Parts: sequence; C-alpha cells; structure tokens
Amino acid sequence: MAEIKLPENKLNQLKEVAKSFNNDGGELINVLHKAQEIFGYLPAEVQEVVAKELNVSVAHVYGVVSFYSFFTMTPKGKHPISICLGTACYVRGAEKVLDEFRKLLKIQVGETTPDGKFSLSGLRCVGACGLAPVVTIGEKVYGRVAPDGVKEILAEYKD
Amino acid sequence: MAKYNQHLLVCGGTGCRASQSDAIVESLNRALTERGLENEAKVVMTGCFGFCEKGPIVKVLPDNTFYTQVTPADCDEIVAEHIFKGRKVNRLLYTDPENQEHVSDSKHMGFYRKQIRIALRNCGFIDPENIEEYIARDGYAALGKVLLEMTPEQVLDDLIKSGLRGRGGGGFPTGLKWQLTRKVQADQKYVVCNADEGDPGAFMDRSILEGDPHSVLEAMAINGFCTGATKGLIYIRAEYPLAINRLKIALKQAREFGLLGENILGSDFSFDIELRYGAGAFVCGEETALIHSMEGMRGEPTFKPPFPSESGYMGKPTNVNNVETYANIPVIILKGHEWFASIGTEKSKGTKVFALAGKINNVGLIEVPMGTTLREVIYEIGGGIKDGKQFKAVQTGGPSGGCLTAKHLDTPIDYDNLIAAGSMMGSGGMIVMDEDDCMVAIAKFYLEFTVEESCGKCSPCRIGNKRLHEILEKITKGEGTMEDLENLRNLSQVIKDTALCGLGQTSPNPVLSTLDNFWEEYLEHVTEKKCRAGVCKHMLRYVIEPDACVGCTACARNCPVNAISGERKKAHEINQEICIKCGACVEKCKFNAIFVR
Amino acid sequence: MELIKLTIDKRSVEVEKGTTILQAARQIGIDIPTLCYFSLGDMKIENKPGGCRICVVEVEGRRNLAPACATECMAGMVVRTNTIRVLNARRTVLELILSDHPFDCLVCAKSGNCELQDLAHKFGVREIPYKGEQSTYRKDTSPSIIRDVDKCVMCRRCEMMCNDVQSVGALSAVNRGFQSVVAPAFEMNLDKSVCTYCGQCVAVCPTGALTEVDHTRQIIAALADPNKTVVVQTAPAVRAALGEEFGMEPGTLVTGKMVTALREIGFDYVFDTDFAADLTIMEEGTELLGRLGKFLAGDKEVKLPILTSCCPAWVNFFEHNFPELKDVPSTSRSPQQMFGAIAKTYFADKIGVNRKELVVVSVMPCLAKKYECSRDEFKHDNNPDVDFSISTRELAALIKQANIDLVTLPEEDFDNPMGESTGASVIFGTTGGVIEAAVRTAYEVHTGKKLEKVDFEELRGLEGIRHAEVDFDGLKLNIGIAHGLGNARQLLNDVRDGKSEFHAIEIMACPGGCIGGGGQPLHHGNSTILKARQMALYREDAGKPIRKSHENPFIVKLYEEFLGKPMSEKSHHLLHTHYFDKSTKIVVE
Amino acid sequence: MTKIKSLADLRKIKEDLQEKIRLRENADQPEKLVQIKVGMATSGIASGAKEVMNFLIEELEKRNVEAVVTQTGDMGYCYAEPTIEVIVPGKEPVVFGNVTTKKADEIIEKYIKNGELVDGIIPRNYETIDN
Repeated sequence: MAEIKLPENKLNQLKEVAKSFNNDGGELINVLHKAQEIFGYLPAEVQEVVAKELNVSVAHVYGVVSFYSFFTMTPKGKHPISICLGTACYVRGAEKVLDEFRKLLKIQVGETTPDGKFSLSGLRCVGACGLAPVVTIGEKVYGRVAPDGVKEILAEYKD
Repeated sequence: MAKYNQHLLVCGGTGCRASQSDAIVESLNRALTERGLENEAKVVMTGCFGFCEKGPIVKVLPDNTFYTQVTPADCDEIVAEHIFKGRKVNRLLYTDPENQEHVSDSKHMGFYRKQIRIALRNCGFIDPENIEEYIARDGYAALGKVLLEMTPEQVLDDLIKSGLRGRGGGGFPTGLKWQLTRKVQADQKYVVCNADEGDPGAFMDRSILEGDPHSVLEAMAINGFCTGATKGLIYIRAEYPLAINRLKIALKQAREFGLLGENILGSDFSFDIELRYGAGAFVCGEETALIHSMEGMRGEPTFKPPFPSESGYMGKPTNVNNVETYANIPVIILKGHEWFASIGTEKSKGTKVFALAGKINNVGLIEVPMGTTLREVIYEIGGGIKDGKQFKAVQTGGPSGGCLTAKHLDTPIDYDNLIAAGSMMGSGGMIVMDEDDCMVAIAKFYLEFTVEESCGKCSPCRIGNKRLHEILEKITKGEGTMEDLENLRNLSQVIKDTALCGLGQTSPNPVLSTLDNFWEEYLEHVTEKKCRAGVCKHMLRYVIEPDACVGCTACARNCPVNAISGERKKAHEINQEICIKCGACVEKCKFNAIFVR
Repeated sequence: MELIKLTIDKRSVEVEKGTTILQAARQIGIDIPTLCYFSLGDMKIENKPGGCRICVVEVEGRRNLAPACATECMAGMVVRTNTIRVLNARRTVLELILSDHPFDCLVCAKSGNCELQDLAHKFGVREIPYKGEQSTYRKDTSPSIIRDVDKCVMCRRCEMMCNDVQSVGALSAVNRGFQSVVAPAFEMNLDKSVCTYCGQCVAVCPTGALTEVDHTRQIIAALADPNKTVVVQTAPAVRAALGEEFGMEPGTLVTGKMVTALREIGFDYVFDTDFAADLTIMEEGTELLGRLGKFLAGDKEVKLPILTSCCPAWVNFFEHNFPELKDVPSTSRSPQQMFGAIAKTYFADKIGVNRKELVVVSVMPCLAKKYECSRDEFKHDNNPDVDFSISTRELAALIKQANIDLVTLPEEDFDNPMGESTGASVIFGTTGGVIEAAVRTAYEVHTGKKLEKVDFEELRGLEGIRHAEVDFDGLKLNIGIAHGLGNARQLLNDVRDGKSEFHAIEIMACPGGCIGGGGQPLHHGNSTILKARQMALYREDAGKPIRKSHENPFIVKLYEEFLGKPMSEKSHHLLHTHYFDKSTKIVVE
Repeated sequence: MTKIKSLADLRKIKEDLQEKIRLRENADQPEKLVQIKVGMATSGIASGAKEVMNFLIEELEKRNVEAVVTQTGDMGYCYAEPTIEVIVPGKEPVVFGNVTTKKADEIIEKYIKNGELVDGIIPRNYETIDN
C-alpha cells in the first residue's frame, strides 16, 4: 500500500473541485487546470489524487498531463518568464532574446532557477504581434524587446 | 442618464492592454472629471481596432479622430485640447508614410481604406462587456428572426447560397456542414466553437472573442436551432485569459437577458453554452482532436469518417466551426445571402480576416474582401516593407501553409488561388518576410513547430517531420548534400500523402513551397555553403581584407579560439576551420578590415 | 444486411456494408501489409488507430492515400493496393519507422517472431536513407515483463489491451510527437504501477518492446548443477499450444511429447500442474461448500460470492483495485503454488532431498506466474516454493536449444506421485474450466450422489461474461464466469455494491483463460487458434478415465499420508494464502 | 434585467438602446448626414459656443434630424464667434457667424430642414475646416 501525502487544505480544495465537476472523468482537463491553479504545478501526488477522484487511471492522467504543454510537473519560478516564439516574433528576433535570457539566467526552456525566482518557457503567439518580439513575466507584457534590453528587464525583479 | 456628446473609444485588445490601455482609460476618466466633462464625454473600452502596430489606439467620436501610440501621460492633453477645446492633438495622429501628413480620420488611412469589416464589425466599436451595445447594433436580431420567422431549412438555404466557407483553414462550405449535422437523427447534438487558435502569428479569433463575444454566442444558438442541438461548447485556449473573461461576462449577460437558456424569445427553442479550455496543443485545432480534448483525453485526431457531424462529442452529432465563421453568420441572416455573395470571388465569398505581421510597417488585424490581392494587402494596407527593405516572401496559412513570392503578389486571395499557389488560407496568419530572412531557416522554423506540436499518433508525422527538420538543420549548418534535397522532397510528398490528420498532411507545405519558390537558396546552401540572407550562422565566413588590415594584432589577441594568425604590421588571416563565428574580431578591428560573407 | 460492390486492384468484390478495405481485400486474397492493426475479431477486441500508415492504399477520387484498416468500403469505390505511389509511400513510412528503431535484431527476444522484422523482410529494405535521432528510454525490468520501449512503434496495441480489454490502466501513451511512447504513469517502472502482469501487452506487441523476463539460463544452470534435483510442472494450457511453436496445427495436444522432451532436457522429475489443480478443487470446492452452507444457514459473517483465486494476474488486479473485497476470493493458492508447497515438503521428504537442493520449475502459459512465485508469502526461509516459472514460449526455446524435434518425439507419461491428473484439472486451462471442475466435485460432496452427466455445457464458451444456474439436487447455484479483467471489473463492481446474485464466480485475467495467456505462442490476432486450443483441452478431458478431482488416487493418497483432509490445519498452512491491499492511499500532511 | 421574452421586445429594446451608440453609428458615415462643426476655441467657449453646441445636439434630436455635431478648434473667424459650419449632404459647406441659440434654431428650421438661406453666412477662407 503506497501512501500519498498532501497538505489538507489544498487536498480538500482539490476534492471540492473534482466534486464540482461531478467526479466525471470527461472533465479531466478542466480539473487539471484547477489543480494547477491550486498547487502551482501538477506533481505526481496531485495526479494520483485527480485520478482517484475522477475514477480514471493515473497513467491516463499522466498521458494527458504530458500531452499538453500548458500543464507542468515542475514548479514555476516566482516570476515565470515566457518568450513568444510565434512567427511574427521569430522574424523579429525572438530567438536572440530567448538566448539572452538563457545566458543570463543560466537555465534552459522549461527550467526554473535554483533559487526558484525565475522560470523560462516558450509560448506560441500571445497575439500581440504588433509588439513583436514579446516577452511576458507574470502578468506583465514587454513588447519590442531587444537582446540588450533583457538585462534591464531582469533588473526590475531584483528583490 | 447622462447624454454624452462625445465618445472616447480605447482599444482593449490584448496587444493594447499590454501597452497599458487600462491605465489610459483611467487617466482619461480622471482628466474628464477634473474638467467637469464626465457627463459630456464617455470613455468606452472596446475590442481590437486592428492597427496593432500603432497601439494603443484611442478614437474620439463623433469626429472620428484616430490617436495612435497613446500613453497614459497623453490623456490629459487629449481631454484638455480635443474634448474641451475641440483641437486635435496633432502629434498623436497617424502620419501618412507617403506624404508625412497627419491623418485624423481612420477612414482616410491606407490601413483601413481597403478593408470591409464583417466579422470584425463590432471590434473597436462597441464595449464587448456590455450586451446592450451589441443589441443596439442589431445583436441577437438574427437569432430572433431565425427562431420566430424562419425554418431551419430556410436558414440553411440562406447559408448555402451565401457561399460562406469555414474560416478555420479547410474552407468547407459552412451551410453544407450544418446540413450534415441536421440530417443525423440523435437524442442529443452539440454545437462547438473552435477557439483553439494556435497558428503562430494568428490572433483573429481571439480578437473577435475579445471585441465581440456575443456575435459568436448568437451564431452558435442559430446553429443549434438549425441542427437540433441544445448544447454549445466553446473550446478556447487557456492562454487567452482576456477572451475567456469577456466570454464569461457575455454568457452571463446573455442568460440574464434570456437570449440563452430556456425558451429563447418565447420560442420553444432552448440553448446554452459552456466553456472548455484547451491546454496548449496545436493539434487540437483539428476537429476530432479537439473533441477528444473536450472529452478529457489526449488531443489525438482520429480517422474520418466518421465525421463529427455523425459521431462527435460524446459520440453524438457535433457541428464544429471556428470563431470567425460564426461571427459572419448573424450578418448573413440579417443582410441576406445575396448581399454576402456579392462580396468576394466566384468560389470564395465574403471577407477574410488576416493577422498581418512580420517585416511590414502596419502590423495588425485586417479584414478584406476575398479577391483582394496580396499586393494590396502588403503595400496599401500593410504600408510596405519595414525600413525600406526588399520584399521577399509572404507566408500564409501558418505551419500548414506556404511561402509565396513576388510573382504571386497580384494573385487575388481566395481559398483556391492560395492552394494553387502552393499555400493555403489557414486561419489567416500572414507573415511578411524581407531580404534578411533565409527561406531555408524559415522552413526549418515551421518544421520545428510541427515537430513540437505533432501528437505522435501516426508515423509519418511523428518520425517524418522529425527527419525533415533534421535534414533542414543539416542544410542550414552547411552540411547538406544533394541527396538530402532529394530526400526532403520525397519525404515531404509521402508525409502529405500518408499522414493521419490535417496537421500532418499539410506540415510539409512550408518545405515544399520554399523548395519550389526558392530552390536557388537551397542549392546555395548545399553547393556553395552560402546563406544569402546571412541568417545561417554556421555558413558565415569572417574574412580579413588584406589591403585594409594594418597588422595591429587586436583581432588575433581577442580571438577566443586563436583562429587568427599573422605577423605584426602584416595582413592577418582567419583559419576557417577553427573560427567559431563569434564576431569578437569584427568588434575589435578599428580599421574595418574584417568582413562577414 | 446491405451489400456493396467495389473494385480492388481491378477485381470486383461484394462485401457487407461496414467492411473495411483491408477486410474486403483479404476476402479476395489480397494481403495488404499492416502493422498497428490488430483484431481478435469475434472476441470483440480490435485495435485500429490508423497510426502506422503501412496499410495505405489509393482510392480513386481521394486527394491522399487511405489507411485500408480504417477506411470503410463504399459502393463503387475503386481501390488500388499496389501502385508505385502506394509502394513508395509504404516503403518510405517503413523506412521512417526503422529509422527510429534499434538495429539489434540479432539479440532481440522477438527476432524471428517480430512483425516489424517481417515487414522489413517483405519490403526488401536493405538500408535506411533517413538517419537521425533515435528515441532512447530507460529499460524497465519487472518480475515478469521487460519494457524496452526504444523498440516501441506506437501501434498502441498494448495500450488498447491494458485499458480497453483489461481495464487495468497501467499503460498509456505519454508525451507527444517524437517523444511519445507507451508507458506507465510518470514513466515509472512497471513494478511500481498497477500492472497485474497479465502479459496481454506482451502477447500483442508486434516488436521487442514488450517481452517476458527470460529464465531459461537459470534453468540450464540448475540442470547443470549436480547438487540440485530439478522437478518441472506443466500447466494444462501449455500442452494445447506448445506444438504451434514447432509448426504443428493449432489445437494439437502434445502432452506426451512434451513430457519426453522435458525428460530429454534433463529434468529429474516431470510432473503435472494438473495434479495440483485437482488439489485446488479439493480445497476450493470444500471452501465453497463451507461458505455456502453457512451462508444458507443465515450466517451474516459469511460473504458470497466466493471468487476463484488460481489466476495470479486476477489476484494482483483485485489487490490493486478492490482492496475492500480482499476477504471475498477463495484463500486457496493457485495450482502452481500448491504444487510448489507440496513438492518442497511432502515430495522432498519422500525422496530425502532438502528443499534448498530441490529446484521447482513451472511451465506456464502465463507471465504473472513469474511474479506470483516471487511473492514473499510463498517462500520458506527465503526459499521459494516455486523457483522459476517459464512461459510456453520459453519452453519451446529450451527444446529448440536442445535440438529436440518435438514433432517426431515419442510420447511418455508424467512421473508419479505428482503427475496423475483428472479431466477436471485439464480444463483449468480454459475459461469456465475451473468452475466446471469445482462443480463436478462439489456436487458429489454436497449431494452425496454420483454425478451422471459430467459435462456442463452451460459453463463453456467464449462470451466475455457468462452465467449459468447449476442444480445441486434442488439447491440452485448461480454461477458467474468472466474472462478478461475488464469483464471481471464489471462483476466485481456488482459484488462491491452488493448487487451480485452469484454464489460463485470464476475469473481468468486473460481472454479465453489460460489458453490465451500472456506466455503462450503468439496468436497474432488469429482467434481461431484460441478456439482450437480450447477444444483441445475439452478433448483431453473427455478422453481421461477419471474426470473428477476427488477421484484422483494420488490426491486421495496425499490427504491420507500428509494433509489429513481439505481445509485442515496443514492445508491452511501450505495451500492457502491471504491478500494484500496494494491500492494507493491519500493522507493529509 | 428582466428577460426579453419576444422578438417584439427585442426590437423595442434595440430601439431604446440604439440611442446610446447613435453617436458612434453616425460618426461612421457622416457624409450621409448633416454635419455641424462648432468652433470651440477659447474665444468660442467664452462667447457661448458650448451652449450653442448643446442646444444643437438636443434640438436636432428632438426634431428628428440625423446629424453629427462635432466641435473643432479656432476657425479663424474671431470677429464672428461663435461660428458653426454646416454641411448638408450634397451641398457645399456653409459657415455661420455670431450664432446664438436663437440663430441656431433658425438654421435648423430654415437652412437644414428647408434649404432656405439664412442671414449671417460668412465667406469661407478654407476649403474645409478640418485641422
């Protein structure tokens, strides 16, 4: 018998969510969205609970989680950085901007800095193509970012 | 209720909000209050105006003044000068790039002159969070007409005659699609709106949902009436928080007004809509994959037939259309199919929304009649190529489309012409490229996208696209062979011929179209190891011009890999075998003696 | 029934509406190659994701090629299965699949029996023009099954078996695109997952991605060790399938030849698991009657139905999925384990060998048996009752290694005392057989009358879930039978919800029972093979002089000399077991 | 909000609500409507231009004249403030000087509705006064 440990309040929240979707396996993706909101990411334990609550296999849950790029099994940084890699941003130099972030933060796409401050991800077109290349940090959107402006942007998040 | 003499419309699309349009609304309101004008002028946050290049946009009515790139700091001046004194703030007006004159009325701007806005009719005009403004613009009148004055057959007949084709990419006749779902007998049917827009560089669906959500809700209800469905589902990208929020508000208001729910407008038709969230998988734009995703599964497509119209969501007949398609429908009902069919070309009726982006002056969202030429779009609406560079190609149809060249500029845009030219309409991304873009690298960029977004179910797409990408990678590194070029073509054709779904079947298009249209560039990469655009880093050669080199040794001292040799006061040389193309030597050379080839 | 006409390769064919191009082509002898497609037609097991694209054909009027396995015939359709376009596409697709596949065919467990290898051979592939990154994954070895998913071609057959047929849910496609592969949750090892080791994934895998753990080397080592006495037991279903590995007709019984072969290989004693099956009936039948008697007398403590427990994958299944019901199944050990326990006590004493020097090998149609014999509760001082369990396929490999021609071998009899068996025990190898054997004995014990008609046709068949009423001289017994864990789950849900009206239920994890076990020669989707094996077992039963377990003279003797009576203390100790809760519990921090 | 229960209700509500955005609708196609620009420079405001403008907006609506009333900066006729420019569809623009509410009333009734000329027209020194 294996045991899964999770904090009580979050676990109860998750169970409530599952219940609000009638514990219906067809609502898996909706439940995972909510679960990721509650826990910040979807560790194996959370997926086990979701599987149990929705009465589907945990392999199925993982199959779904690993399919969709929106779901993550690693905690995001305090300031999640996303670089738009849509075509409009690409032709306006997004790749160089991404390289600069990688260089300065010393992490790859999909990773989080050891201090948990920043995480880096690519994303497909936020639709602010007029501002290309576009970078989002948390809720904030930076437009027309140049590689040499990256340092300055990161400096805003000193603390 | 205050009677406003002037309206200030502030663009509330994602792009403009990213540039503080929320703060602009606040500042405008504050400035109005300070001057006691709060009852004279009303500030409205609308959907996207389309002219994203110059955002944030503030439009003052009734004199139609179009202010561009407004900041919160400009608001006081707009109120003090324009609203209070009636004087336009010239420095915020659009400047015509041709004659450097200020243009105040957007109708006189090249960007808007050729546009006809049907799907975008309310974007940038109404407050999307206020159903009353939608109703005032004949909103839900089409639904009312359909429910109380028409039969489903009449509606279908109208739609079929209108010639409307699906705006999501394939271009299947919308009326016929509805008819297929109608014909199937079932106890439950579903209406689905595909709002999982995932083409990199396309954002028209999001703009419609942000700017005019009710038009989609209304059209879905009309579909429900025609096909016999009582439930609607909108499958929307989770990455579109603003659109989701506006949809939620719209749904709530529509229910409050009784325009969704039981017995709509006193008829015996009941209909309601739920939201379903995508989770970041491009393939979910394919309708069977989308349906599986809504059922809580991996978004893998399945072989058609059966089509969703027969067996879709939960195995029930399901009609799937995309956002832009739905947005056209209420207008067609109200204005009639003759009106709609009078716009466009013989086989492609109406208008199409494009997201114009890339190396172009006027980036933005445009809606033009089918049949408009690429030249009109790029040069008249788009204002030409940025920084006076040379036009090279325009990519349409996103990862499923192809790159068209100067010889296609006068091709009227419609479904069939684009396919004949080796591209496709797709959802409407239009990316303009200039002389600085390497077409091999562009093909590689799209393949990288496809490789990342392939669901992995069928072997041609899972492995074939990976191999295509690897061959392109090899070519851009200067290691390509003529055999690679042959393999590239054969593989592309086989993938097109054998892949399971639309994503796989169209994924080689960027390769095939660039092979066809830019064969010399591929040849140069392979035989001369040369990238004419200077994009493929591995092919750059740093060369010291012996006549210009004075032998100062600065370059040699700064080369991190000691690739530069030469005696003092004599011309130096770079060993290409060792050079890592870092460019440090160019920076250090005071005599401009080092060139990149 | 609507018939439609179409043309395939210029030949006209008439088929039922709903027929696929692949089926129609096969009707007229055109063999379109397939890879992912798999069907056990009349058992309603089908896999046609249309993913591999090997079976593509040209359909007139269609823009692209159509997968023959998934495309339904339409009236007037014109199909071409061998144009240059089709051949080039198929070949290219196969080359792509091979470009992401290891080239270690020489040492691959599936070599010679691999569907991908067959295709490469058929297409005459000599080199792969497309080279690039190959997927690499960690190799995962569990007690029964080895996953080497570098060899996975994403046919999804295993996923279909594990989920749609077995409802186990250990496997799912994970990741996407080039990284996609079939794996347990979190790509954890199989032994940490809910896998029951039923081995149905292995039974359908077209390549070497899923294979059994091979114990033949250890067995050869034991046979070579002069200090060891090696005994072997063979399960009922093995004799009905082993011949297939030697080119014999499916359904050929090779019992005697198999015994001779085992002796030639060097086993000191060749015994029969059937003997232990008779013993199982004695214990399980008695347990059934005991529980039934108490239940009918109104004892509220007693739970019915009683569930059979001889299938180890089924035991794993309820331990993971229905821990709350772990007191419901019979406590009787499986025949394999009963055999081991008796061999290492009663028999070891008889021949004066220490249990540590006695090596018990079982030949099973099953992969879960490998795990079963490794369970701690079946060990004594860390010495397992059954040392090694090998599959029918492994036995065939052993025989071939020993260059023995099974086909021409003379027939010999099992050794005694653990080689004698009845017809009742032979049918353990098919769905419905265990309960039929139990009924034969329980009837006579309960009524004290002689059973005239031994064959219970109502319990036989291949329907996934069957039920029958058996009249015990006025007492009507409701009997349920399920094979395939997905079917079992349905019956179990009813038991859990208190809705089951059965007195006894037989459950076998594999479709068809042990004849369709995960360790049997690969049937490649041919369900007539399963039926032939089933018929063979009923034939063997019918031909046996003794057909009721309690009449087996050596069983009678075993009780007299050693065990006393069924359910005795000694029986409890050696022949019964208990079950564990293997489910995942969620606790708060 | 109470539910809309019939098509007639919907149409009625639409009529009511249309008022709210009529300004925007009209602004979209001013060439088809009567366009009035009120000079609203500092001198204009001082001389009562605001009052005239509000009068025009209210009265035009009351009298069912579809019109777009906008304000503009200094027209350059400081001697005749407040000034207004009126464009009736299909006609040349006409500028009136020293407009009071009374004068405005006359302009609506005579010039706009019936096409009669009214005193106070001043010669235009611009092709158009759009700045």
